[in-house]
Amino acid sequence: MKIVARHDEAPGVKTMRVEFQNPTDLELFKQRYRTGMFGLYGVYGEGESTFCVASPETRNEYIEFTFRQSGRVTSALANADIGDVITFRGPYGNRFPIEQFYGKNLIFVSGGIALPPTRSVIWSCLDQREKFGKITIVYGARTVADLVYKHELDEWGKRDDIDLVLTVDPGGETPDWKHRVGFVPTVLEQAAPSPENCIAVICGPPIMIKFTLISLKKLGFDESNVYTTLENRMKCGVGKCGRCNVGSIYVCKEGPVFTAAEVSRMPQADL
Amino acid sequence: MNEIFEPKIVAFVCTYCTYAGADLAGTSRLKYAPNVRIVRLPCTGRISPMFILKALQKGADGVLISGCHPGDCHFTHGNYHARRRWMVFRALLEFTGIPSERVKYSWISAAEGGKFADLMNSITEDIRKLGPFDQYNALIKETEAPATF
Amino acid sequence: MTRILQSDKLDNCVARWREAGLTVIGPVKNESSSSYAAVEKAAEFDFSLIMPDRSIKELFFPQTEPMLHYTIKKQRIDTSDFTPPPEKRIIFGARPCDASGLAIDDPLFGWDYKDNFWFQRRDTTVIVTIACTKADDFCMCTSLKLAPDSTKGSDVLLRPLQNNKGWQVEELTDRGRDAFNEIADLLQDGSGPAAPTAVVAEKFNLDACVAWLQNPENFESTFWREISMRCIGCASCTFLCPTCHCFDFQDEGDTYSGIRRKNWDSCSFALFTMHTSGHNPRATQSARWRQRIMHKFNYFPGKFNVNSCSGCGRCSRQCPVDMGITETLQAISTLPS
Amino acid sequence: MTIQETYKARVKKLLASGTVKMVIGYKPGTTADRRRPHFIRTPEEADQLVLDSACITNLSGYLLSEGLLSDEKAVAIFLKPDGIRSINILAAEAQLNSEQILILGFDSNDNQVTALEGEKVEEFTTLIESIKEQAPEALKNPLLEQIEGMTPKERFAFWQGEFSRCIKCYACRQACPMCYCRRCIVDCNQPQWVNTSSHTLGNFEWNIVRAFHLSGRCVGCGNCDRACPVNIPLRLINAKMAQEVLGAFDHFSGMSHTQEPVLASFKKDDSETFIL
Repeated sequence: MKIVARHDEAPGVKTMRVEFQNPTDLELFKQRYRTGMFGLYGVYGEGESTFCVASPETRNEYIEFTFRQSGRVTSALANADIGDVITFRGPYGNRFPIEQFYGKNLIFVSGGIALPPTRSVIWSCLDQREKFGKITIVYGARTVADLVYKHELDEWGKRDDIDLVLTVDPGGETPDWKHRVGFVPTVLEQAAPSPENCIAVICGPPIMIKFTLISLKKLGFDESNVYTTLENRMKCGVGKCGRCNVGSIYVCKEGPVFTAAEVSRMPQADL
Repeated sequence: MNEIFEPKIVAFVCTYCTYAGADLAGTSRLKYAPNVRIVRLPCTGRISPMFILKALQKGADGVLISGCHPGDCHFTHGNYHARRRWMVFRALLEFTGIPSERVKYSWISAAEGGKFADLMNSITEDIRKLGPFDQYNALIKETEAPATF
Repeated sequence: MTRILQSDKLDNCVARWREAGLTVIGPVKNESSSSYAAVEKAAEFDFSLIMPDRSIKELFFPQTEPMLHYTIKKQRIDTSDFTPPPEKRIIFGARPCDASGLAIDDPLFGWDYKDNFWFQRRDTTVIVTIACTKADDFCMCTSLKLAPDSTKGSDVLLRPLQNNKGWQVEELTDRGRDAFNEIADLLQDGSGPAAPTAVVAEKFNLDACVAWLQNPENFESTFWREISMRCIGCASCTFLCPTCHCFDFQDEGDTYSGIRRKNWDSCSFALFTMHTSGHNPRATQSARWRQRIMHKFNYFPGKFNVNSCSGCGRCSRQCPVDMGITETLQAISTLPS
Repeated sequence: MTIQETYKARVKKLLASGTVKMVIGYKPGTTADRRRPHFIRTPEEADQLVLDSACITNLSGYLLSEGLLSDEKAVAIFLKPDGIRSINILAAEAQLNSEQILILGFDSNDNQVTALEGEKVEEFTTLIESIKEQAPEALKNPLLEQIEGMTPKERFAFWQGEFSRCIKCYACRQACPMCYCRRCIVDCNQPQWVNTSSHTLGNFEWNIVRAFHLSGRCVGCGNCDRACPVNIPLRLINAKMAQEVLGAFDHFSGMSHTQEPVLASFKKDDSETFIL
């Protein structure tokens, strides 16, 4: 796949837009891709890395993905420039059952670099805005600089059909930061969305997910109305290599999208 | 079959002495064998045995490691540390069957452009006589071959 | 009617199979180590081994295997896939536990995406198993509801004769029959008495263990920490195991050309599950040992309806610190579920 | 009383009095000739303790188990002279505080176990010095000499044959008390110096790198050799390196807990006959 655009989101975090070079591959992708799925992005000579597809199924002409540069593969990806070719294997995994969200209020909660999977759901919904009720987005990062998709956050903030709540961890604010300061679960509780006819989609680091689930429970959310994606380390993507196992679940096959009810049945210590 | 074997030699050199020596060889218009690829490092103390293994892994027929004479190190004693390391690593390579003729060590100062040129010539000649490192190359070939079972 | 293959005819059989284009593989011991390896003559076989040090797995799922070759040129990348060698093979003298190990892994490599590297080898290989007449302290097939003369995964089962001069031939599959038709004239009709199969003591009560493992309350039991305290975190148990199947991909090469390889990997390595963020779902050795046991006796059977253990005992036999499945399950058997 | 019983009584006393929080020793294994590492935390657990000539594993690596020594409480451990030397190295390399370690020393010769006098690592200095004196003889090995007598081609072929069996299970590394790196060089992939695949080339590189990292540090306990599931004679290559540093730098690993690591120190007059 060819890189057609790249964008620096935050220190070490980049977003790439890639397009298929082969029309039949594009057709296959269009048939198969649904919001929530992931893929393995690779550079020959370095290897493959797993990230979610950050672009929604409503925009399936291309793939966008966001990653933090930290290892061998992500460094190679980060060094790739517009026009360079990278590999993509996928899409794999299951999807968010978006049609089940029709007519409901939605709340998206995410933290740090975990906005990309949420973002693909957000855009899937925004592209058919009329089908949903109230949309609330709670997004936080460690510092202002660590917020990703800043341009889209601006866009969402300006729309009056989205309730956007931004926060940074205490100490991460800049003097001109106009939004909240505090950890995501706390801010979520302050925002106090009504659990009535509402679906929550959460994604973030394991520790944030843990406390956000507690907060949502406090607010009265039912576990079956809370969705999350488990981004485990993966290599094969087809339920063989064994590293994404959580209990008997192959996250790459049966996930990565789970309801909080499903997650609570998994062995918690192995998450 | 009269083709002359042109060995590939990788030289890891310290920037303060040997690299300057190589520079001097160049500016003095001394001609020496073009078989040597120079990798410049801050100090011989930085030359990890990993580099030698990597060079062999990538198909080098010989490796040269060179730096400042003892006492001349820009960092006062980087080359003393290196010397011990080489001593041990050399014995290890020999014991595992990687001939010491293929991995050579030298001191070349910034003033020894002539020594640099001579050494490059003699090492190239020596390794040309030894021929390609067939045993190691066979291992490299094996990694590129399809599974046999 | 039973047929007999006499030991002194084996060399002819090997020659005949080789003429027919089969690679003949069997248990071979050199000075320090043993494995299933290709032979040219029957004399190279060593049937006296309890079992080779290395399991049969590596003949179907090699420790390292090239997957694809890439070359990067200006404006284009070419790739070509490797395929497993097409040669037909016959493995003569496999142990029943090894053969069942292969059958156990079939559903894993077959679900969802069918792994051609595994199945092409499975399809071109005839497995001739010899029932065990001796066992050691580590053998535990009977505890896994298998036996020293299990037929699972085998194409032909041979039972050693009491006089030690041959084997009773029991053909189990068409593939096995074809291979033995090739040498039909070297077989004899009739049946001598078979040597008694090895007695393998039952070491633990599998059902009780599985019940304990399935109880979610036991997941965070202190038992796991106690039992795995001396585990040093190497992978010899997983790599020698005939059913452990985890792997890794590695690219070897440079920006011009190289090879993507599939290598064995192990759940006992700390880096196996490590996330980019530094978070490690299985951060301790006890969590990793728990995963191995749970995966074999709880998760895998939950998915594929079969325990991922064939009872060969290599994990305990070769463990540097004398741990293993046997000890763990024995200890679990004594715990209240 | 046998040595085993004497030590058992001592272990119980140490634990009962709270002098140490744990004793690392041996207990019976699956078969009669096997011993398992045994972590004794209560006097009752000491009943299982075994001390005989089958206790050969060097247990010192367990001292570096995460969190074990971080509370600064004392731990007692059964060690043979090679194990005591590894404590010295670990202390010299700042991996542990030797003050925290109480040594229950023993040695076995001809199936006879003898107790070694002393508790603190310094008390064994004379013993280690005498081992050093015997080292040139003790490190000799017929196979080693045979390999040294080979041509480079033959040596390469010999090791190629041995290393081709390696399955990269890293049992050698994990069993070695000296291999304590949080992240081993083979697990570092930027850049990937050593091929992680276990083809012969990758195996060759891995074993060379490990031998180099153990040069002047290996105490010859044989843990790696015994752990290897495919029986590669790893002990030979380490013994060869031990001979080399002994001959070249008069360095014998694990002499004291303040000994300078051989490759992190130098003398101005180190031999350099091989340098052009």
